[in-house]
Amino acid sequence: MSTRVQQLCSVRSCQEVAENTFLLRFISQEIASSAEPGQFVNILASGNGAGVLLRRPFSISRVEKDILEILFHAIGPGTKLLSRKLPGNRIDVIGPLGQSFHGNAEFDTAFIVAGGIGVAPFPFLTDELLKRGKRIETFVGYRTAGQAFTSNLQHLHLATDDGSGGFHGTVIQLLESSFVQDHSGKIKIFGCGPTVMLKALGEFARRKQVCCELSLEGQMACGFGICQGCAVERADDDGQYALVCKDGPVFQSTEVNL
Amino acid sequence: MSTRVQQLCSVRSCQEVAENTFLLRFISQEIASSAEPGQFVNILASGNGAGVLLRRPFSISRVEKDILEILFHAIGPGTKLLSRKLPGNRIDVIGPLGQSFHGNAEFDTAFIVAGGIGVAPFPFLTDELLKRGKRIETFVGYRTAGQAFTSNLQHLHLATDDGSGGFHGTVIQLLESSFVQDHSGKIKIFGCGPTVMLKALGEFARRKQVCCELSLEGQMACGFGICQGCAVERADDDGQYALVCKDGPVFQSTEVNL
Amino acid sequence: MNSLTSADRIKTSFTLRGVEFKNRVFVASGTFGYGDEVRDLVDVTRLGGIITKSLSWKPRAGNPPPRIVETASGMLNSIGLANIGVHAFIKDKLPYLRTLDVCVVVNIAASSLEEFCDVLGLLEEQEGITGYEINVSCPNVREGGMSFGTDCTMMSEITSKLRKLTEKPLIIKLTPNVTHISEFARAAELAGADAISVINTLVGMAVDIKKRKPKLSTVTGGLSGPAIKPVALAKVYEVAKSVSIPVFGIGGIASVEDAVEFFLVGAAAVQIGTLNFVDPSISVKIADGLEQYARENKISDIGTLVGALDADVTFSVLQSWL
Amino acid sequence: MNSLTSADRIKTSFTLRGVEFKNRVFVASGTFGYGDEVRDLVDVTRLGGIITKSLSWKPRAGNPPPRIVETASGMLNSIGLANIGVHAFIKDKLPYLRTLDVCVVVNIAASSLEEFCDVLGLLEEQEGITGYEINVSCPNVREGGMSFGTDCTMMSEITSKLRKLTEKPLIIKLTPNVTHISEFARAAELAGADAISVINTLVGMAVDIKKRKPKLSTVTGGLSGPAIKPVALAKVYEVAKSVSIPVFGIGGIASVEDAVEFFLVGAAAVQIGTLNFVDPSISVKIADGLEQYARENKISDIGTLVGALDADVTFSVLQSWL
Ligand SMILES: Cc1cc2nc3c(=O)[nH]c(=O)nc-3n(C[C@H](O)[C@H](O)[C@H](O)COP(=O)(O)OP(=O)(O)OC[C@H]3O[C@@H](n4cnc5c(N)ncnc54)[C@H](O)[C@@H]3O)c2cc1C
Ligand SMILES: Cc1cc2nc3c(=O)[nH]c(=O)nc-3n(C[C@H](O)[C@H](O)[C@H](O)COP(=O)(O)OP(=O)(O)OC[C@H]3O[C@@H](n4cnc5c(N)ncnc54)[C@H](O)[C@@H]3O)c2cc1C
Ligand SMILES: Cc1cc2nc3c(=O)[nH]c(=O)nc-3n(C[C@H](O)[C@H](O)[C@H](O)COP(=O)(O)O)c2cc1C
Ligand SMILES: Cc1cc2nc3c(=O)[nH]c(=O)nc-3n(C[C@H](O)[C@H](O)[C@H](O)COP(=O)(O)O)c2cc1C
Ligand code: FES
Ligand code: FES
Repeated sequence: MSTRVQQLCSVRSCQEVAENTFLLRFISQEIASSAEPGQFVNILASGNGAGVLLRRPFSISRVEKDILEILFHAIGPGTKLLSRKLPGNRIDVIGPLGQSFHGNAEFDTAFIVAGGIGVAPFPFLTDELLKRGKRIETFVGYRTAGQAFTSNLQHLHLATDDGSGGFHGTVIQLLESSFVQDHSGKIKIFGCGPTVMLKALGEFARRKQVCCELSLEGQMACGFGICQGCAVERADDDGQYALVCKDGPVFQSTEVNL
Repeated sequence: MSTRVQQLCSVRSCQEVAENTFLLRFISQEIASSAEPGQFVNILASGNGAGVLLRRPFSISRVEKDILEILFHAIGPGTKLLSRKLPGNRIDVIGPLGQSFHGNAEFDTAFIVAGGIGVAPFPFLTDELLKRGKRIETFVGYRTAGQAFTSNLQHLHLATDDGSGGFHGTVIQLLESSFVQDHSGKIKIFGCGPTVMLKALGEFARRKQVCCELSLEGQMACGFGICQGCAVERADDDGQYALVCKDGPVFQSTEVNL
Repeated sequence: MNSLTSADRIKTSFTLRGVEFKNRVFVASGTFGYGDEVRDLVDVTRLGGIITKSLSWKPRAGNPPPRIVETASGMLNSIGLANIGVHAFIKDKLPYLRTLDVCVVVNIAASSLEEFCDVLGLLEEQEGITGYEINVSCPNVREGGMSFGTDCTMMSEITSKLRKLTEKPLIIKLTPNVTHISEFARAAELAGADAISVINTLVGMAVDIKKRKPKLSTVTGGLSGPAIKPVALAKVYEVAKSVSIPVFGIGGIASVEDAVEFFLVGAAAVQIGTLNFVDPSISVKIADGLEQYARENKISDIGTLVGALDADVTFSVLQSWL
Repeated sequence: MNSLTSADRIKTSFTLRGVEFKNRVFVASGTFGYGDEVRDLVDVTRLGGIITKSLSWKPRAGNPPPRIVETASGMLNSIGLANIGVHAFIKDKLPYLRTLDVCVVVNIAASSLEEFCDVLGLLEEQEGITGYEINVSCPNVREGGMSFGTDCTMMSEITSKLRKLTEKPLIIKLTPNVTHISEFARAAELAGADAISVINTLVGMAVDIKKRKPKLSTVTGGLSGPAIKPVALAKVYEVAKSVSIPVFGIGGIASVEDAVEFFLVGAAAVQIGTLNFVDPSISVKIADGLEQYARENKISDIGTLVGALDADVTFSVLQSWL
């Protein structure tokens, strides 16, 4: 496990990079040096606990030297507070947390599949996979083209629900239509997005008999393994639960029941 | 009664004008045109109710055309949120509220006596009294000189608890020492500040047989007369209460038991 | 469900003991005075009804200050049921209220069974009163100050006595500070109540650590506001499941979404309390917003939301394993 | 009072049944795991003690997700007392805890009287346990799932049975969801408890209006956090006035000032719960901050704050006139 820390980190920048989508960059030597793709940070959006009580978890979207990036939708009070951070503001961050993607295993081509803001962890994973000399095909689905933010992704295949950009349909439909069966032995899928999408993706991977890792979300109170809030049902072990924050957020698609 | 309104008002400026003392200026044609000195506004510090639930009351410190000024200490969550407002931010304001000072009555000289941030309503009152051709002597007491913000006050007499500026002692001691008995018939005192100070001031006025109006504070939930929270004991009527927000905040010193 | 256009009328009204209320949004007792104080800021005729400050036989001056403390997402009050008394209400407030096209529910609080009956009896002789809400969260002076609201027998007795005195809607407002609120609700239903209001404030406290004194003159007070919304929802859910008369849901309601939560758990109508202090027109905004919500969600009658929660109640045992 | 310099030692410790606790700040059950999960982030040896997650005889998987909802200044949980069971605790957690210089209070939850006795009995045979906290907010399966914590007789019976099994500090943790919590506290004292913990979570609920479903799988859950602090203070005040054994104050504590409020109303020690999730080192910060506070206020023993509230209790009747 990488060494997690709790730190007051200085915000470097915070910008709206797509429709209601913000890229926040902050500085942490410690977190940056030990973070791995798929891990997340847990951020206190309001310094004094006023407004939102609990921390908010975000995938680490990219790491550049001592700067970490998170990419998020401003959907509720916590993310709205975060979206208003200014350079120099300090945010209380715990990280890196959770289990990372396994980019090392036996495969040549990575199929990255993201739904909406589920794209967040993949710029970081892409950097890592490129270092390891993997081929990458990236499938990203959005409701509408205005939400797309796809910088630092490789070989992009875009789908939109409303057809305003790329393939008209879901990202899973796009994946189905472009998946070449004979690659399958050397392919690994990495998925992140809404639970319905991940369910479909897990099912797809099972059908195609491809190894597949999914990054899940869950209702978290602590993010570091003490509250037992973020339970997800294990597939193997009837009625047993794994913790998204500690055993995940990255799971083998066969490990959990979504 | 002046017509009170509830409005989203645009902030014009917000500056720290003395130690932890902020001057916030906002625009409201309606409130500005009907406000009288001594009245207050009730402001929602956080737009979405996050952080602080109830409104915060502030004396109207000055009115210039359609601009209202409030002067406040950033002491808790509400005032801290307000102190961070930027030009163009919108704040939800109800006002003008409460009863004003009576600057019209039979007197030549006004003795304005303020403790700390209790100075807030007096620039407005000063403007009004000058219009009516009154002489004004202003006594202001602070803990320390760095807190002093005394612009738009007339014939200033300063006291500080720590002697760092002006008279070394309380503003009431300063008043005692400079009060000329033979003025008394034509003098009226206007006081605002901490309750202990107002108590002493009321007592002083009684001894000198001078008419005295005090602007009180009280724990307010609504500020407009429905919650019954801001009760202050009436002096005349045993066990009866007046409402600071509706019957006050300005009272004759003889009207209430502090 | 048929698709609604913006021109279609949403049914917002509901009926209680033959009385039709315009809509399901009310202002809660003690948080809107007698309905006249903020007439310049709010158009109360757009509400389902006004519930007055609790009235007693004689005026009550209320508790000494401080009476108010803000807490995290809530507030404590110990107003002490300060009110002008039923006579002044009839003389000074009712005539104005009668000129308005709005339902007026008079809330009554008393310190004896007789006082409850006297106040309601006198009000029965007046024109312009739609119904009564009975605040049982007050001490019975005969029984050493024991609250009526925490004694099921006393509460039933008040209900049945008052039932005999009026044919108008009679609403019993319960305190949440009991182990099983549904016992009280069932007893009130049995004793003839037409509806149950849930909840009054939770007992709470705050301390001024500098002075080492309670922040309220009365040591403890009543907690209200968004902080208590989860507790209120659980109590409304419990009560709505256990009685067949309508329930008024109260507690921390601040938005249309909050109101919908209360409808879904079983409230037939909602009352807005503390939030009136923050925004005096919040109740009208919620009433209007509900229509908008219904339109957007293709609901032709707000009443179809009532109790429409899809809940698996088999978890009742697990649930206690918090 | 003599003036203290920064060099003077403040007395922070206190004693319960002969056991000395370093200071009066604990982490509450269920909010700090078994004391080992966040050893990298917090130095638990600076606390008065760790209170473990509730342990039962067999491991419990807990309730289905979702188990957590954030509410205004609070949160609801329905973890379902997910725990590793007493055997795994003894095997996997206790050895590590024994290496630390910190008091370990094991919290026990069970679904029958026998299970309570079995768990405590087994723990009695182990080294390194300072005392027990008994969570009675769980259902008695024999009695149709009725909570032990809302039945005074059952609660007393558990207490006296467990008292016979141990000479270590025995703390009974009460639920606030009852009409008169002091009755339960007095009964526990009579049955041999060494201390009372107040409060566990309030029953609450939240609704997802889009799905029209409860936000928790178990419909209702337990409300905790700053939202409940006023309720907790009132309950601690009520309990502390009615028993002569120490009280652990719990509920929404987020700062040194909050802890002082609890001491003043009568808590001999405090437990930090929900705020551990927000800031895992909050309890240590509060323990340190209390020393600082004592120094600044020239208090040589934190214990002198306990019950030092200057409250006029003659308002007990007025008080109910909320
Ligand atoms: C491990 C992990 C990594 C995440 N990474 C990212 C990321 O990189 N970028 C990003 O934008 N978001 C991410 N999320 C989700 C993010 O944490 C939530 O969007 C955020 O907490 C919402 O906070 P809020 O206060 O703005 O909204 P809230 O008011 O808390 O929620 C607003 C709405 O979103 C729903 N919601 C809140 N949290 C979640 C959740 N965890 N899953 C599904 N629905 C939720 C609520 O039910 C509500 O309807 C991640 C979550 C987890 C658990
Ligand atoms: C009619 C009226 C006019 C006022 N005018 C001004 C003004 O012009 N300038 C100004 O700076 N302040 C004024 N105040 C006081 C101001 O309203 C409070 O300072 C403010 O509400 C504090 O909010 P907060 O959230 O920052 O602090 P809170 O957390 O609410 O309070 C911080 C500390 O201040 C104390 N406090 C809060 N409100 C009051 C109060 N009303 N009286 C005494 N102590 C209080 C609290 O007990 C606490 O210790 C006025 C109050 C009233 C009733
Ligand atoms: C200042 C104040 C005064 C109140 N007075 C009364 C009252 O006189 N009678 C009554 O039945 N309830 C009274 N209540 C309780 C409210 O009607 C309501 O039940 C409670 O506040 C919960 O709703 P809320 O969270 O929306 O405020 C009062 C509440 C507050 C805050
Ligand atoms: C997620 C969570 C799990 C909890 N688990 C337990 C438990 O296992 N046993 C117990 O006695 N109390 C449990 N509690 C209750 C807390 O110990 C505490 O009494 C309550 O949360 C109030 O304190 P707080 O407001 O500081 O959180 C739990 C609370 C939370 C939030
Ligand atoms: S979020 Fe607390 S254990 Fe996972
Ligand atoms: S503050 Fe509500 S009546 Fe005065």
